[in-house]
Order: sequence, then C-alpha cells, then structure tokens
Amino acid sequence: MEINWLKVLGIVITPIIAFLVGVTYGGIVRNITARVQNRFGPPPTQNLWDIIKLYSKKTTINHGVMQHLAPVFAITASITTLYFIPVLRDSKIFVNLSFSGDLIFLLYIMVFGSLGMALGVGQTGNPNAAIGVSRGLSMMVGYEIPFVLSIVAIMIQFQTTSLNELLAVQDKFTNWIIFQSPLAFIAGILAFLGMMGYAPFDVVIAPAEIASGPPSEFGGKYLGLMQTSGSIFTFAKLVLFTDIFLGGAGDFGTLVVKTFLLYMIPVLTGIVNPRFRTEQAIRFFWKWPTAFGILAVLVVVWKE
Amino acid sequence: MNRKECTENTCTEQIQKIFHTAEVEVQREKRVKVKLRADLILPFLAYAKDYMNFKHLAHFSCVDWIEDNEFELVFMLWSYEANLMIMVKTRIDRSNPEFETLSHLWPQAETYEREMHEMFGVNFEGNNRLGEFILEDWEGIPPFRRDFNTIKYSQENFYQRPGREDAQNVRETVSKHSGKEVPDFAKEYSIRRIEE
Amino acid sequence: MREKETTLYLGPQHPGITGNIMVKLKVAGDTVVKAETHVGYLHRAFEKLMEQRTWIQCFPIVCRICVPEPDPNEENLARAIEEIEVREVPERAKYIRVMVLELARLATYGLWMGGQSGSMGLYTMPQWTVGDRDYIIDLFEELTGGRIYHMYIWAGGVRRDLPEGFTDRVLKVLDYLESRLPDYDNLLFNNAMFRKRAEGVGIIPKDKALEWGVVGPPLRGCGIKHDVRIDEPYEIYDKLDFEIPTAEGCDVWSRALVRRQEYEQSISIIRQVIDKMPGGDYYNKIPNPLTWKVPPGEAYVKTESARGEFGYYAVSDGSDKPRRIHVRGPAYVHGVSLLEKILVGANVADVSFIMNSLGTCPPEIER
Amino acid sequence: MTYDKNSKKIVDIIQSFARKHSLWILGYGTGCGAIEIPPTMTSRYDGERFGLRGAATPRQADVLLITGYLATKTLKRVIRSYEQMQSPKYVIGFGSCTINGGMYWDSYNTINALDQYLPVDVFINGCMPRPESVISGFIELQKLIAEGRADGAEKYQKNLEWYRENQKKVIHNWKMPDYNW
Repeated sequence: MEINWLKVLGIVITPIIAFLVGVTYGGIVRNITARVQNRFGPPPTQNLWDIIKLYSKKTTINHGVMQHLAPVFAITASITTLYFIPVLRDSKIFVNLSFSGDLIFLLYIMVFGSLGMALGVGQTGNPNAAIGVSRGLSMMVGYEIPFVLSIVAIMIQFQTTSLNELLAVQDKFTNWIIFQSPLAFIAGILAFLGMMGYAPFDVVIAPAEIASGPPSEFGGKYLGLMQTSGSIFTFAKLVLFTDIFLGGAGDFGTLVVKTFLLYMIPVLTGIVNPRFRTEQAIRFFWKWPTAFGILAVLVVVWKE
Repeated sequence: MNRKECTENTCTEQIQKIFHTAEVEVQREKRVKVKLRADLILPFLAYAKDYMNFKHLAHFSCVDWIEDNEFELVFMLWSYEANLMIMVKTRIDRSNPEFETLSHLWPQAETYEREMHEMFGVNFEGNNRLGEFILEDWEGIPPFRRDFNTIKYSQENFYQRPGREDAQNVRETVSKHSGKEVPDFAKEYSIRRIEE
Repeated sequence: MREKETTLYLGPQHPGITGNIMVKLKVAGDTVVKAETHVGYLHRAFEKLMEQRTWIQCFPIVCRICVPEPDPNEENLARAIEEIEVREVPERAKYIRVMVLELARLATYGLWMGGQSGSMGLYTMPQWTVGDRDYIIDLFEELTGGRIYHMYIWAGGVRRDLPEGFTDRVLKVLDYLESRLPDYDNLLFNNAMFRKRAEGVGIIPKDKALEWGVVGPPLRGCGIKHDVRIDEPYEIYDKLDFEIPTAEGCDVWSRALVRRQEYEQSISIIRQVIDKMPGGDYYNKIPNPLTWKVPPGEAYVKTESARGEFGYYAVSDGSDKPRRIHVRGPAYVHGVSLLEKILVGANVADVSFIMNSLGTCPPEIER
Repeated sequence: MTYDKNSKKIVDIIQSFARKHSLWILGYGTGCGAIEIPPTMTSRYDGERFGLRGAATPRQADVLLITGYLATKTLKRVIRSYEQMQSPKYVIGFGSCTINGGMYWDSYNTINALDQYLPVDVFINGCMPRPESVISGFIELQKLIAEGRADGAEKYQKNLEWYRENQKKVIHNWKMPDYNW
C-alpha cells in the first residue's frame, strides 16, 4: 500500500499548529478582556506559560483509573475531531482524514470528550465536579439540538454529508453558506455560543458556584492536558464553523482572520454578560435557536 | 391592645402598671432601662413584643460580673413605630447559669444563645442547637469569662516569636525614647531579617 | 419520590463564598433542602482582647471587625464612649464624621457591586467598581494615612483636621463616580440577564422581616422604610436632606435597586456636608490617653452601615479598660439565621448570589 | 529523578521561567487581608500582568496566600488545602499577624507565627500591606523561584514530623472533616 507522506505530515503537524494557535488565541482573549476591564492584562503568551508550568508540576492525585483517563479522553476527542476537519481547503497536507460522511461522524465525536470527562470526574467523588458534569451534559442536550438542526438543514440543502464537498460549494464569496442559508447560520452560531462555554453559558465551570466544576479535582499535568485539549478543541470548533459557514480558508492568513473574528462573537458576548442558571440556559437554547433550526429545515424541505 | 405611639414616659408607666417589680428608668432620649427578675424576663419580652410593638430584637448580650458572681443578660428591643429602645436587664447566677431560650419569640435569638453558650457557658433551655459554634474542640473554661486568661493561654499554646516582648509595653517605650534617637530595639529589628 | 440528597460544602475555601465562612448544604438535585452556616474561621476574640486594652487602644481593634467598611465601628465606639462620658463633640467633627461614613458607604457599595456581579460570572463589573473604589481609598489614605483601616474617628471628634483642598478633591472624585454610574447601569442594572437571575430569588417574607431582625438594604428591599439615619438620627443626619430608597419585591433584585439608589443618595449627602461644613475645632481633647478612665456606665449605640444597623453595647466599670464591648453586626443575623432560612428551596447556583445580596461579612459574625 | 542545581539545561530554564510567570493563587481569603486582594487583581494594580491568577481549588493552585492571622479552626483547613496542592507550591505570609501575631498576639484563637506550621517562602509585612507591597512580595517570590530557592514544599516534606508536631500542638482534634475526596 502506498503511503501518502503528505497526509502523514499533516497528521503530525496539525495538532501542533492547532495547539499553538489555540493557546495564542486564549492569551489574546485574556488581553482583550483586560482592555475592556480598564487594564493591561497579561502578555499574549501567558496561556502557553501556564500550560508549560502545569506540565512541569509534580502530580500526585489518585482517585482511580478512570480519573487518570479522563484528560486522555478529552485530548483524544479533541485531536480526533481536528483530524476530521479540513483545516485548509484544497490543501494536500491539511486535508487530513476527512471522508464523505464526516459531518455525521463529527457530530458524534465532538461529544466523546465530554462523556469521557464525565466518567473520569465521576470517580473523583468531588460533588462540585459531579454537579459540573451534570450541568455540562444538560447544557450539551441544550445546544446540540439547534446545532444538529442547523447541520441537517445544510446537509439537506446541499445533498451532502462531506465537509470537503461543502467547501467545494462555497467557491466564491457570495456562495458562502452564511448567505445561502442564513437561518441555519443563526441557529448554528447560537449553538456555537453555548459550545464555546463563555458567559452567559459558562455554567459548567462556574467558579463562584461550583469551584471550577469538572476540573476541580484535577491539577498539575492533568489540568495541563485538559487545557491543551481545550485549546485544540477551540481551534477545531472554530475551523469547523469557518468551513461550514464562512467558506473555509485557502491559506493561513485568511484562516486566522476568519477564525479570530468568529471567536470574538462568544468572547465579546461573554465579557459583558453574567451567567445563566442551567435551566435558563437550556430554556434559551430550546427557544429561539431551536426555532431557527426547525425553520431552516422546513424552508429547505419546502424548497426541495 | 395599646398600640398608640408611646414615648419614654408613657412606656415607663405602662411597664410599671403591668410589672410592678420592674425598676424602670429613662436613661436618655429613646432609651428606657428596665431591670427585672430573671423569671419575669420571658413574659415581659413576650408582652413587649406583642402588646407594645417592640418587634425588633436589636441586641442580646451577656456581661460577666465576676465580683458579684453573676452574669448580666441584656436585651435590647427596638420599636419601629415609636422609635424607642428598651434595654431589659437581669442577673443570673454565675456558677450555674441557666436561662430559657427566646428562639420561639425571635428566631435570630438562637444565634446569640449559641454564642453565649460557647463563650460564657450559659445554658439555654429549649435551644437544641447549642454546642460547637465558633470555637472548635475547645477544652477548659469558656473563653469570654473574666477568669480566663487569654495571654497565658496564647503563651502556653502558640509559639511566640522573640522580639515581641520588646514592643509589648508600647507606652513605656514611647515615653522613654524621645523622637531624636533611634531606640536600640528598633535598630536591631530593622537590620535583622526574618529567616529560617 | 424524593431525589437523593448530597451534602455540599460551600467554603471555607470556595471562590464564591463571601469570606472565610462555610455553608453546609443538603442538596436534592439542584435545590437546597437544608442550609447550615458554620462560622468561627475568623474568630479573633476581639471582645476579649478589648477587655485587655485601654480605651484608646480599642480603636485600632474595632476597625478590624468589619474589613470592607471599618468606619461605622469606630463611629460606634466613639459615640458609645462619648455617651458614657458625656463628652461634647465639636460641630465640625460631626460633619467630618458623616463625610467619612458616607465615603465608606460608597466604597462598600463599590465592592458589593463587584461581589454581586462576580458571583454570577460578570467579571467586568468587579474590575470597574473595585478600580473606581480605589479613588475613595486614595482619599482615605490622604485623610487618615491608611487605605483600609483608618482609626480616624476617635472619642471626642476626629484625629486630625481635613488637609488643605481636601474637599475639592472629594468633590472631584464624586463627580467621577457619578459619571461612571451610567456605565454601571448599562452593564449591570439594565442588564436583562441580571434581572432575570435576580428576580424572585432569595425572597425574605415581608411580614416576617421585622421579626427576623432584617436590617439595612435587605429590609428596605422589602418595602419597609427603616433606616437608623432617620429613626434615630446621629451626628448631623437630621440636618441633611436625603431620601431612603425602598423597593418592593423582597428579592435580590430589589436589594440591588435599593443599593443602587443609595449610592446616589450618598453622593448627594457628601455634597451637602461639604457645602455646610462649619469651621472651628475638630477635636474635643480627651485627657492623657494612657491614664484615661471612663466613668462607670453603659451605652448602646447604633449606626447605619452599608449593610444595615451596626450596634455596639459598651459597659464601663470606671477603670481604664472596658468591662465589655459587645458588637452586633448586621451580618450576625443576616449571615446565620436569616441565610439558613432563605436558602431553603433556592438553586445551588444562587447560594453565593444570595449571600452577596445580604452582604454577609464573616468577620463581624464571629469577630 | 535527580535534579542537579548546578547544571542548567534549556528545559530547566524554560521550566523555571514558566513557573515564575504563572503563579495561580488559591482563592482562599483566610483573614482580613483578603480585602486587598481585589484591588491587587483588578484594574488599578492589575496583578495579571505578572501572571498572577486566581485558582478555584487547591489542586490547581501554586501559591497559598495566607492573608493575615490564622484562627486555629482555619489552620486545620489551611493545612489540608496546602497538602492537597501539587508541588512545587509556595506559601506567602501576608501581613504582620503571620509573622508574630500582629495585634492579635494575645488572642487565644489565633496562631502567632505561621512558619512554625507551614513552610513560608515570602513574608509581606504591614497591616495591612498595600497592593504595591503585595505585588513586590510576588516579585520577590518570582526571584526566589528563578534562583531555585523557593523550596518550601521540599522543606515541608523533609521536616514533616517537626511541622506535624507543631500543628498537633495547636489542633487538638486531628480528625479532618468528613470529606470523602
């Protein structure tokens, strides 16, 4: 069997690039938040130093096997998610493992990390973490519905389940799906707010309520792994949404601009808003985003 | 019954009419002081709350009069209608301090009672939350009693960093050293850094 | 069937708790079934220590009883001593005291706004308000030499006169604070999400409020207009023109509204005080503080602090040391018996939210 | 794993730089000094510039900031929190009362010298210390970390018996609260 070395190269460097970009975005977000709050804020590399420090800590926490595996689940899920998303369009290296039908696969794999975390956290026995996990799972139920509806609407509209084909459809600016199917975009972006976990939907790690939630009992290297996975997953989600709605990107410059602008939506919403209670958040998702999602599907079906 | 606005004097009259043994005295404007026997306190408080509209239990305190071997319980009631405070005082035996709980009249009295039980050792009958409140694993006499020596306890139980005793008698030190010269102890401690 | 109950310890190490205090919660699902406040983590035995100190040495101690707002404590002790001793206070000192007290109220409300919004995840608000509070702290530093603990209000007056041009700087800071209010409104008080979270949460039954010993903004948030500043005016509050804002609703939202309006009232009070400030002496000198003996007597004085009625019961037996000083902070009732009652039935997410709205301040519960 | 202090590899340099510039403070207001932490961390003084950040639980924290006097009841919880933290961990004694008891030197409920019970890396004096001195204390700690002298955790491990003995002198009932995690 012939090995596609370019693909292998892509598989090796994609997570690294994703991590670096995700971490830098995190630092820049902290900076932007600081500017809104009348202060300077940390240097943009701050998140990188935080993660290196976490890896350099001696870690002696033992609650059982599942607890050790939880961060591994998280990072596996985020890297796998990333692998099935074409980072750059028409690129030989960054096409990764995407195949026809990968949209449906992505819907599944994106949940995997949270479920793995739930298993691991359950073993730590910390009630704060347990509440955090149950909140996370109920939040997921909340935002997955509009998200799935918006994806389904797009899949019906373009008769495809492949991200690469979706990218091929959006060959020029006016053909972006955000313009072709705005209702699906609205449902999708509202679900995206919940997915990113910034206020008002940061019920999972609400510090004042449940002491940082699921990672309560994880420190040192475990937390480092989680933060790494978080950075990669953030980047993966941003690329996914860029690919689906904003026509993807042909080069890294465009990718950075598009993903960064997309990232600013949850971040800027988060800076000026308090957090919802869990049931309020879920009620929110089941109201307008879901309505938009259903509407998008209905419009598409009616057009067919 | 009598819900009309009462002033210091009408209040005094009313109390004396009902409770003959009470010593009532107007301390100053808006303060009426009432001294009562311990067993009359509860009826009096209930009366003041229900019939004289002293709804607000502002304060509940205990003073240790070790010379007389007595504890003095002090209750402050405030009437929002009359803007008047009555200070109800009674004395109980110090060697066997017993009293009845007020928590059925004012739920917040429970907290005061828990503290007083812990700090003075007063036993409030009917309050079932007495026990550990502020202190933890305390042995020995309740700390707020006058015969408890906090300095001695501190010296016996906690490590005292040397140098502390120099600054202990600030008055003497300050009066001894005029502003011109730097006292020796100040020189020493400004140079020495805390290590170990 | 009832859900399984779990025990949740909120504190003493918990980012949402308002200080070093622990609330033990029994939780069924997301609802609190039983709450128990555990205090004592900050117990320094002030009341015992004050029996060891001379009267003048008590002033540095009392201001540490409530850390966010130390001035009502000094005011209370000073007034208690003055009442026992029958000492006159110069008119100018009274004005300065009111100014300091109201500045302290503003500072506390700044901190409270930060805490209240921080407890629901709005982290921009604390950054703004705590930063703005520092301007008031700077004024205190110039006036008294200390940022947090002032030891400025003494028996017989205040420790020193106002520095030159101080009132102008106060007015400047007030103008600045007032100019920030629209920003606060936009971010917090007009934020629909805050209202959504706060309305109907942490309800104090109106008919029980007086009986349960609720004071201060929580009481006025129940629509009951009581304030020590008008009920028993101290210093010069009877000469000033101000309103006591109230709000119906008995919930977190109405308490927030009350505090928001009091913020403006305080600014106007300070302006009036500066406007009317008389000249003259600022200190009715006490005898040599080292040998100062207060005649036997007792007094109960109270002050309206930012969290409610702050009472001091002082007893003197004629020696140079107090016989007993008992402190009754508003949090003594709010933080223990009231909190335990109104937390029942609340959502776990709202526990620290409600605690903040009551202004629970652990150091004054256990002192 | 042996660690030779004399030879510095590039990894060590990066590691100590990262440790130095990322200090997560345990959000535990143990005493009244906690009132100066909000100004330190907010817009006026902005501690985040130096990489300071609050951490919600002991597991995630690097720095235990003892803000003032410790009541014996709190000391028990502080020791527990300290032992839950992951090394390298640092302790900062904040305020005069951690040094010699401050104005609570004769109180029956507060300890007088923190370094008898926990290994303190940096003391910040004052009652209360201003935010500037808090920040300067953290910069001092950063210097110690860079020089490899902030070894409180190792000291604690080596002299655990001595520390335990001191701790048990104050805490009569060594049974910890009934947490199961």
